[in-house]
Amino acid sequence: MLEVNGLVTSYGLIKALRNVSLQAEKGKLTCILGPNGAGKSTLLFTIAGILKSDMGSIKFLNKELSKIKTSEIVKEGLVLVPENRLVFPHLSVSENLLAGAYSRFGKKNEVEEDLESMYKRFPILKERYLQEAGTLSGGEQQMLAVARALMARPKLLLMDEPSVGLAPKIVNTIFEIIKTLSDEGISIVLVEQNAVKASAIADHIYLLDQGEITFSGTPDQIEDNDIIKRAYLGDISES
Amino acid sequence: MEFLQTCIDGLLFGSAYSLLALSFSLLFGVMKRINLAFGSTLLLSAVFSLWIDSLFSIGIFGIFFLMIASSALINIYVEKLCFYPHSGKYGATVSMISSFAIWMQLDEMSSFLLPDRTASFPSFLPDSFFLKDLFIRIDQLFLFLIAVFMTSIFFYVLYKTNYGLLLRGVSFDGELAKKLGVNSGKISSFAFAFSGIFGAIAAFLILSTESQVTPFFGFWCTLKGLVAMMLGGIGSLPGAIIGGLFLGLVESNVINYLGAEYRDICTYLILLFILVVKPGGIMGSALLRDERAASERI
Amino acid sequence: MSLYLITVLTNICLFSFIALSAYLILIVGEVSFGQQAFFGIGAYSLAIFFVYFDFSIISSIFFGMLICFCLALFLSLLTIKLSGLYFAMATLAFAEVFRLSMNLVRFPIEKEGRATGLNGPEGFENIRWIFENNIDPLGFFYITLITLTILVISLFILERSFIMKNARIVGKDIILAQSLGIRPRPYRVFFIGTAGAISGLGGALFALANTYIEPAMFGMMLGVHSLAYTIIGGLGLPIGPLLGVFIDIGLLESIRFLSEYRMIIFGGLVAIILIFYPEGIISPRIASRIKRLFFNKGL
Amino acid sequence: MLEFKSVGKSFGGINIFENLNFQLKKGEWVGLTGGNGTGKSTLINIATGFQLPDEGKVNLGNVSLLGLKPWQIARLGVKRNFQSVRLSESLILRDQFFVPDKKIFDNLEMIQASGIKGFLNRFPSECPLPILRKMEVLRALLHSPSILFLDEPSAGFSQEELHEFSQFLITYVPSSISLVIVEHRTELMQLVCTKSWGLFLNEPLRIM
Repeated sequence: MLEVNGLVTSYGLIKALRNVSLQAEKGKLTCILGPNGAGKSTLLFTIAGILKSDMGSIKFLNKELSKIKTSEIVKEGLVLVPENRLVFPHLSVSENLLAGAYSRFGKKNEVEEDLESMYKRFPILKERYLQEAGTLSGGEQQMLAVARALMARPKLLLMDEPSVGLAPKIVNTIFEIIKTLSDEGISIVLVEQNAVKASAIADHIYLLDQGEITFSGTPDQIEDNDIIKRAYLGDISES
Repeated sequence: MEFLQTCIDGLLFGSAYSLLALSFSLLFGVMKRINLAFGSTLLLSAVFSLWIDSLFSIGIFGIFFLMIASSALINIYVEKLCFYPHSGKYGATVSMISSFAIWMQLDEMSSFLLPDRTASFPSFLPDSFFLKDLFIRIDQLFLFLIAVFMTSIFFYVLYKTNYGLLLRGVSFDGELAKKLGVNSGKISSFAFAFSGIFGAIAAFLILSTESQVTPFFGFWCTLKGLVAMMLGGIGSLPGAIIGGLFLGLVESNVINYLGAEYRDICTYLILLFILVVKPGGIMGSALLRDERAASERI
Repeated sequence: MSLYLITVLTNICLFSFIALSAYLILIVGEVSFGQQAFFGIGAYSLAIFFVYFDFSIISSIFFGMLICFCLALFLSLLTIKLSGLYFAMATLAFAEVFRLSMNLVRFPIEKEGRATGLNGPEGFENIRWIFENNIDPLGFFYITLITLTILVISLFILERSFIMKNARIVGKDIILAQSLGIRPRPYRVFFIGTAGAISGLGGALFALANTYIEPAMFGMMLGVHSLAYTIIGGLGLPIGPLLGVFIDIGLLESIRFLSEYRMIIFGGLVAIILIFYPEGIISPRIASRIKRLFFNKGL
Repeated sequence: MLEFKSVGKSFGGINIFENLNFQLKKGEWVGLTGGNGTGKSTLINIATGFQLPDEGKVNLGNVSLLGLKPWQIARLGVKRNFQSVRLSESLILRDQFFVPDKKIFDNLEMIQASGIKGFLNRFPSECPLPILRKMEVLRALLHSPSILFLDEPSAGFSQEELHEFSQFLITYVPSSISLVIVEHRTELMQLVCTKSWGLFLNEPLRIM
């Protein structure tokens, strides 16, 4: 459903993406692995329209996205869960969720329904719905960020390193949540450094290094590839 | 008793300052920018409405609504010309200067529409009454009540509506809002229009209490709004209200005990003092800290 | 030259001083809404020293500048922790306190049969140095022009020194400055102080040219104009602010058919110029290009 | 010569590191690596005075760096570059050394050999990234550092550029200077450093 072709993006002088092509299929969990600085976040930002690409095309459900604004892209159903569990720290939990549904503000009932279903899915958020989001723990903030993205009723969820900076136990919980979402049929593009955890749940894996895709295949294939294994699965940033 | 009377006068008039400071804080909260053309927008909208009234006699309510509409429009003009094009590190300074230039422009337009320098402004309820020994002007009381009412509407819009939610989102973390696909350009236009509407109502109330409009009104609005906002604490909405009331209290007491000519001097001395001693204003220093934190992120 | 033209040119020179003072403060990264106060303090100090105490004109100007320098130093130390809007508002408050206080001070005297001296809002009349010395408008224009030229040349010399280079880095990127071992605060304090003195010099000349000063002349309008001059002129070279003054006073005010709409045009023009040249017409980048052309050091 | 003693730092309730200990000796070239959010840049910021640790001691020789301003620390010889290239957009490279002209002339050979000379009259936006990174290192070198921190110097480099940069460091950074290269890529540090350290979330510094 998402098709990226020959994408080139620069950060000022730094060429962060050099000719990246990939595909994400409907209902599948596509994972982009790579070390820090490989250009993973840049890739997601470019897909989400936050960064403009220099070259290349991004097709989503046969619609070209590379020239339109983020607000339009969100309306198309591509929603980003930003890195570092970014929530609005001074807004309450429920307000954070509502902010996620802003593209559908007209349909009040629908939004209310979604809010209820989010509370059902993440009971901890219901307990804290009046609390300022900044007071939540790291794991809870990550859940809130995911729930906020779901409020936009995404066709494809772009997740940027959901496990960064979280304690191992909570990382497990977050990956379980991602797995559940994927099993429910939500299409996800997941960007991760945590190769072991991510490859355990992914349907398809891309390896990104220095702004280039160096590997594409299923998790089984990656196990066979010794070089990749040493480069990423044994990476010291994975701890 | 005299002190009480002075304080009541001060609070009643201070409520007008609060409204001005709220309009300022709204923009400062969202855009982190200062709109120096704010007061002259209000002046131009008032003068323009009076001019239309002189041609078509639209009546006091006509003036009221025309002021609101024109002020919102002029504010959007200011936004598109002075704020929208400037972003980045120096954007804040450049747009401040740019809005100052537009201030000049709007003021000059006002003086074209107001060749006599002063014009009478329609007022209502010009009566006063005594509460025991306290002298209370009904229009000032009315001003105060409307100010309270307006403030509640302000908070309602900001805290209970979707646009208010997005506005607060953008003001807390514009980058994140952008990542979520919030159209921040639209939100900032909305903020400007809203601040224009709000300011126009405040201006209408003040002008009808004074029952005249002079070319200095724009400058006066900008300055009092800015000072009240700085006194209360930049970016804090309760701070803006408190700052406005505080400014009103100080001014009426200074007028009473020292004389009218000392009013502004004391205001500025207090402002200078607060800036030096507690730069965040009366209501804490949230924003000052945020700015520092941002500059520390290397 | 017609008298009108001379007056316009003299005004351009006089307001260039306050524009240059705004320029120096912008270089160290601050915005001052209060340079008009130093312009006013310079003017009033000159008048007081010259009229009350019969100082010579040179020492009157000198002491006026000295007072401005010291007050500006004091203000910069008082506001050492403030920056951005906070600093701008503090300078505004300072300037307004000065202006409003001058409204309250009355100490009129009579000198050679003429009323003079401090007289609240009615101003300070009869600062008659140019009449006493038979200086015609053209002569006075040359005096201001020469003073301004000396000032601009010294700023150009300063421009080549490490002081200015460091100050620019402090203003542009304080973090980089610190990582290079540059101590930011002395630059800030020194530049704000010097800016005060330069503004005071302009004010002193202004008082001589006008022979009459009143507090209303030193309102916020003057201060923010000086900022606008510098911002549209550009922060690249000391002639930037002069260009800004020239555009406003020289082009708009003096062309009669435009002068009626001067502020409408100037206001819109500044806003539009800033869209296309957010760093001013002579921006630091353009200044670098000019320097690259002229001073290729053989590297 | 530079010593961190049980240094701790947290941001908004999240612990970046606690009880961080290490010693950097004179002339030692160390690579420091670690994942996102493990506080690599924070470590540089603390060492150069841009941030204060919540607890612990930071000493340079016998001098405590705590409470010193960044410019004071810089004058003590602790220099750094920045992750985002910090060069002024409006100045040509030649004007960005911020040392007296004489010093530039004295080091002209080095500037020439490192390939920057041709770019001295250009604005940063007209130069390729490796030149700018070298420029930052050269600028620090002209300010005679005793310790030099390089924050992500090879981000965005291709393989060839990285090798060229490592050659540049080996050739022009005097061996008396202690060099700390902070990166999450390990190639550069493998090429130039004699030692490497790893930072992990909530764990003490690991020597590898």
